[in-house]
Amino acid sequence: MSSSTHHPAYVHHFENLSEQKEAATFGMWVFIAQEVLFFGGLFAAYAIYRNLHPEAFYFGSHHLNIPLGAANTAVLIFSSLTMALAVHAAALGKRQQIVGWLLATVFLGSVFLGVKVVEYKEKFDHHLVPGASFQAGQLGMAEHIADPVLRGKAERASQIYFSLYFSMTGLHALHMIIGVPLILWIAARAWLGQFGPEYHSPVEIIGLYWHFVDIIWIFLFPLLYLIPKPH
Amino acid sequence: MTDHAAAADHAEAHEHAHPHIVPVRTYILVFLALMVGTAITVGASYVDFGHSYLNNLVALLIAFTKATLVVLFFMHVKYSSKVTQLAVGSGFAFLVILFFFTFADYLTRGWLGTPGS
Amino acid sequence: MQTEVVKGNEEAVPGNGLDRENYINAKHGIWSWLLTTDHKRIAILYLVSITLMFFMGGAFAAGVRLELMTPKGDLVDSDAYNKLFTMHGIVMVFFFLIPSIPAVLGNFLLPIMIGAKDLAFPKINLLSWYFYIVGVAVFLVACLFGGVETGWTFYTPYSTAFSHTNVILAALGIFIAGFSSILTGLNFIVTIHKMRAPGLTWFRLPLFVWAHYATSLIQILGTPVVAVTILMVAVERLLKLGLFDPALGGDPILFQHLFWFYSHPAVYIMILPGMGVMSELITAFTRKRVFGYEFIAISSLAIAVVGFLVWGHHMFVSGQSTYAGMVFSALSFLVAIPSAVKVFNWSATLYKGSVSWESPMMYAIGFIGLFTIGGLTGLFLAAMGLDIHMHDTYFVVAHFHYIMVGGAIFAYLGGIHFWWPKITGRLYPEYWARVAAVLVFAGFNLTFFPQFVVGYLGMPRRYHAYPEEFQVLNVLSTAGASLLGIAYLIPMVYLTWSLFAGKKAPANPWGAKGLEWTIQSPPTTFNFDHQPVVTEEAYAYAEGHDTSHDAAPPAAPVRA
Amino acid sequence: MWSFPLFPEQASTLASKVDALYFFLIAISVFFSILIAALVLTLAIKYRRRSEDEKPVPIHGSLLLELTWTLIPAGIVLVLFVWSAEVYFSAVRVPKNAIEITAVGKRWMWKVQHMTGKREINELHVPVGVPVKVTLTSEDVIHSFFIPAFRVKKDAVPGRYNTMWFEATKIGKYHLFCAEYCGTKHSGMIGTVYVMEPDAYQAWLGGEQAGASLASVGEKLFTDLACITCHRGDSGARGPDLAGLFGKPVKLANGETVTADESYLRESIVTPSAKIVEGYQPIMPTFQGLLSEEQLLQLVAYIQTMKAEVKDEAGAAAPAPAVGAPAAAPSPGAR
Ligand code: HEA
Ligand code: HEA
Ligand code: HEC
Ligand code: CUA
Ligand SMILES: [Cu+2]
Repeated sequence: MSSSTHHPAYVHHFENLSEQKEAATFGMWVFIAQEVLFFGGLFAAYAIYRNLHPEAFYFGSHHLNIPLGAANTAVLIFSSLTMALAVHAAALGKRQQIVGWLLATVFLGSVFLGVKVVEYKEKFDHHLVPGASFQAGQLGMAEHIADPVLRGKAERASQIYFSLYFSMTGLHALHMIIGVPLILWIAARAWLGQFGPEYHSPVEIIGLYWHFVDIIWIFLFPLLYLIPKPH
Repeated sequence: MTDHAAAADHAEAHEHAHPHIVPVRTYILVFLALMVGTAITVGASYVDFGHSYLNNLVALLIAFTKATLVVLFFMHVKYSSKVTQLAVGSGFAFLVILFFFTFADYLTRGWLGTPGS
Repeated sequence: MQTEVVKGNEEAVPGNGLDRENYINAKHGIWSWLLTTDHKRIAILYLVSITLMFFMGGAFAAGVRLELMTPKGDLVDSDAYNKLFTMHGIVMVFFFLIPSIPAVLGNFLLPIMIGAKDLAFPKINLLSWYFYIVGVAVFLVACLFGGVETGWTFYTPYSTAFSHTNVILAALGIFIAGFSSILTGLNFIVTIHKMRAPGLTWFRLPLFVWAHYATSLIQILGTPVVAVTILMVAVERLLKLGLFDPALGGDPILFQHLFWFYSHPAVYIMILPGMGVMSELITAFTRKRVFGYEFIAISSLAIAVVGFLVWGHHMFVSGQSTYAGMVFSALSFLVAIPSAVKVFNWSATLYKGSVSWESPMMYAIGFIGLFTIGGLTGLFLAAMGLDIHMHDTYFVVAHFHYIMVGGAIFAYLGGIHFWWPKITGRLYPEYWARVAAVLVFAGFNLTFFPQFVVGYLGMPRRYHAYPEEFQVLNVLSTAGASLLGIAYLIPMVYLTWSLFAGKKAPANPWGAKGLEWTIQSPPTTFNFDHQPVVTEEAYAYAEGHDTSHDAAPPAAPVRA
Repeated sequence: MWSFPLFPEQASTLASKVDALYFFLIAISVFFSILIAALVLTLAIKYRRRSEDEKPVPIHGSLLLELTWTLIPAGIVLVLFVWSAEVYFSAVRVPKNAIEITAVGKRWMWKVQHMTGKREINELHVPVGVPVKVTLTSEDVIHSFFIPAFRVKKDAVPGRYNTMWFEATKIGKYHLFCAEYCGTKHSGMIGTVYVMEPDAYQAWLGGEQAGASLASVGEKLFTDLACITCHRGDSGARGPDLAGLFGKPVKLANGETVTADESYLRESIVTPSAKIVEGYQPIMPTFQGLLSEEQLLQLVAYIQTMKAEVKDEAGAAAPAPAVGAPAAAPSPGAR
């Protein structure tokens, strides 16, 4: 106990460093549980609306760029790996490796965000952003839905699909945008040699956060991009 | 990149807070599994399983598997304490509640022919 | 606390820490408060801000009641009236009652009760207060620029497409304050799991802690859903997304599902901490271990979990499916049972106790009665067939005020009085406290009982003007509200006065059990000089023929 | 002077059922409230502290008691649930022989239409002893149709149709409230329900029908909105001739054929671009947002009568256009 209460990172109100570390990790998990429900609200809205307007979602999804989405999924999974390796390196106290893997994670995260920007721009150019300038006409429903009344319904509802698309991916991107500076901060601390086998909670909990953001995308990708034709 | 023996050594010397250091090989395997999963998801979306429900089911099953892999290995839940597993589980359980009861409304609306039809 | 006479503070009181170092005099200056990470100081920050919000919400309520004296809408115009009740509801729910007991009493006491020096994440605790204050500020800006008038429920599409008031700002204020609530819950959960003193097993925890554990669960798992929902409303208004716009195929009822998924469990955020306070009060003022400890502890969890399964009872006439309605109705009845278990166990605790009628106990006894009435009228509403008639009438208004004012606020006031000596190191004048308790009780019943009657008669809520035959009952209600308003001011006066002139409090003025009573009043910054070790169950009062209990106080080292 | 009622009138078949449940709940509540109040007060007085060092008797629990006060309330709520669900079902299950009325909520009024097309605002005339089904929707926000004397209430939700029913049992005048907050004049959105003898109701229905028929209002709209400029019915018109259109197949520009029913007409007016008639340009402006649901009903009714004018054949066409309501409105409830 005495050794761990003399570590520079130790905060007095914990009994010892290991209690402190457990609290930090557990705290992050509780936070993630909270995040699950935060995204959950949107996922529930998605599920209900997709159930009410299957056609709209199908045609809407066909205007997403599947290759880009798939590539981005790979990038993000890769970044999860580099993050896991950073935590691994921290547990072993390999300073340069921690920094290296963290920077790799930041790089991959930025690639992901960059691709996202390209995708968003496409939507803007095609007037697929909900609001006054939204044009459902080019979703190509005309050739497929014979009944004009149904088609009208689907075309209107396709705005809901894109609203959800932007809300969900936007919120996800926001989480990454918050994550990147956090990782940089952790990398800087690692560079200063603040982490080692004794203590590397910050690396670990930021890692948890990053993996969670990855998981959200694992669901977003098939749900938004790969919608099968309803029948 | 890391050699195993050192990792194991270290884990022992260390106090119980970190009961387990996952070997790098596990990480790589998980990573590969995730990549394969992604590929299958994309591939499966071009296959018509006869009914769109089946397509959805396949996509979701793969997503759940991938998420579980990340949670268990990348996030170390496999090696974590019971409380942590409880926290993970409860987040998910309450999400299920949200879905279940909301759909309980939407899917049964037509039954009596009362509201909405 | 037997005497009301207040003498000078000359003589030293054992266990009083006002002249020694304590958390209040440990540091000085405004920044030592605004940047503090001491859970006790943060509790004080909350106490001050929440009290302000209470009186603000009360002032809005006064406006509502004054308007309703006469059937015609003659005091303010209808837009102003709609803003009054909306802002009353929002302030009272989101900025007063939800943070009240957890953020003030919970913050102050929870670490002490489990023998810790602080919460697990003191900085996050401070951050949560800042979230709260920024949320309040944003909401106040919304009020200054014309207010909101959507009702506290923000139903779509009224809130998204029709209201011309500051919905976005108000929603943002609530959104931000929501994170304050989430972070408080997170801190509590981690603290309770990881920082209990040696020997303090789960079933030795004070019931106050159990109640806060259950509350935190709801805060963490419910609040994010309403946060994202309210965010959707704001964004939809801003960018015309159309998520709830029926013209595009959006469904306004989906909003209600998402809203009530949180907001029903939220009512248990408001009452569970009060129930925790109740358990402490009842045991302390009967000097007896609580009856059925395990049942009270587990029922808190049961309420928290089952409380998540009943939200559709707010939507029986919305067009929700009949079958879903039935499920929600059945589960709503079910959630009444753990509440009933608590009520009966508290009552049974009195049996063969040593009951003293000091003011906190008066609030506690008031709580039992009023919560019972409030809860039982909840059963009327959970009965689908009846709710068709009662939904959105004053019966509902009376129901929730009975629980939220008669229940939660009574518990809050009882708790504030009970722990006041610990928090401030001063005693308050007991005589005035009893007068206030009686007046609050009388004023409360006069205000809200008539509303049950007028509600069943069919008077809809949120009505600025109403048919004449409802007037007599409304006048009674307004009269009661005036009494109630005055009664609330009395504690403000004597509690403030006691800060300067009250008698010094000893470490344990009530002879109560619990770690918080073993340390000096007010406590030092780190609460304990030595890590306390717990060897006994909670509420181990010295009781009659069972001599084994007489032996010793809890093994915590007593200071002073 | 002041009337000072303490209990609402019972004026529907449902009222007595609801009230019976109400009284049962009151009985339970009074019983438990008094039980608990008496228990707490007697105990608190009987065992009040008489000396500082008295010791309470250690009684810390009893499984038997716990079970008692878990199971008895559980039994009671079970009864309550079954009973209240039963009442609820009788409130939602519409009898087959109900006459139909539609009510549209609009800030801040109730617009009611009877089967014959007879309309009224903030008033509702119904016959006594006859089940009445009300189909509800809204033009803007959610409202709620509430008649306390009948113990009925249902939300009027935009974009979908909710139904409710009642059977009045007593002739008289009753309050009709809007119970869901809907903005500034929510409390002004009130009306009166008149329960009349069936004969009187029939007479009232017939009374002024000719004067205010849907179609005639629609005809005026057709001119006012300048529909007539394009749909003139001569060869130079820019839009198709609408006379005789109703009920006929229409060939569309994309080769499909649809039948011109009410939904089609409504759709044509609201979103003309959704389907273009063969041989015409998509120049018709959309009237979405410019027309109320009511006005749409009127226009549709008028276009239906245009058929009768041209082809003077037996009136096998549509019945009274008022009720039944357009199936074209987006109806998320329909799964
Ligand atoms: C702290 C707040 C709080 C609490 C604890 C509760 C508790 C309960 N509430 Fe309440 N409720 C509100 C606050 C609260 N409510 C608010 C704010 C609204 C209105 C929201 C709005 O629209 O603005 C509302 C509205 C509301 C409705 C919707 C009404 C409508 O709009 O049509 C319903 C319907 O079921 C309901 C039911 C219940 C039930 C069954 C309980 C139960 O948990 C009560 C359980 C307690 C008891 C039953 C008493 C103790 C028992 C005994 C002493 C023994 C005897 C027991 C039996 C025989 C079972 N509430
Ligand atoms: C914690 C929650 C809480 C609390 C404490 C209160 C407290 C009070 N409430 Fe509130 N109320 C709600 C939560 C709460 N309410 C909610 C959620 C709604 C629904 C809103 C909606 O429909 O959207 C509501 C709605 C509501 C209505 C219905 C409005 C309507 O539907 O049109 C009424 C009407 O009587 C009312 C009255 C009161 C009164 C008289 C008090 C009293 O207890 C307040 C007493 C306090 C004071 C009066 C202030 C202190 C004294 C002074 C500042 C001195 C000066 C004053 C006088 C001399 C009178 N409330
Ligand atoms: C600017 C000219 C113009 C005006 C004004 C106009 N319409 Fe049209 N309308 C057209 C044209 C052109 C078509 C055929 C192309 C199409 O289907 O959109 C049409 C089609 C229709 C149809 C479908 C007819 C069919 O044969 O299937 C209906 C019904 C209709 N209009 C009703 C109305 C009503 C009611 C109004 C007034 C509220 C109105 N129109 C105003 C030009 C107009
Ligand atoms: Cu319409 Cu309230
Ligand atoms: Cu509720």
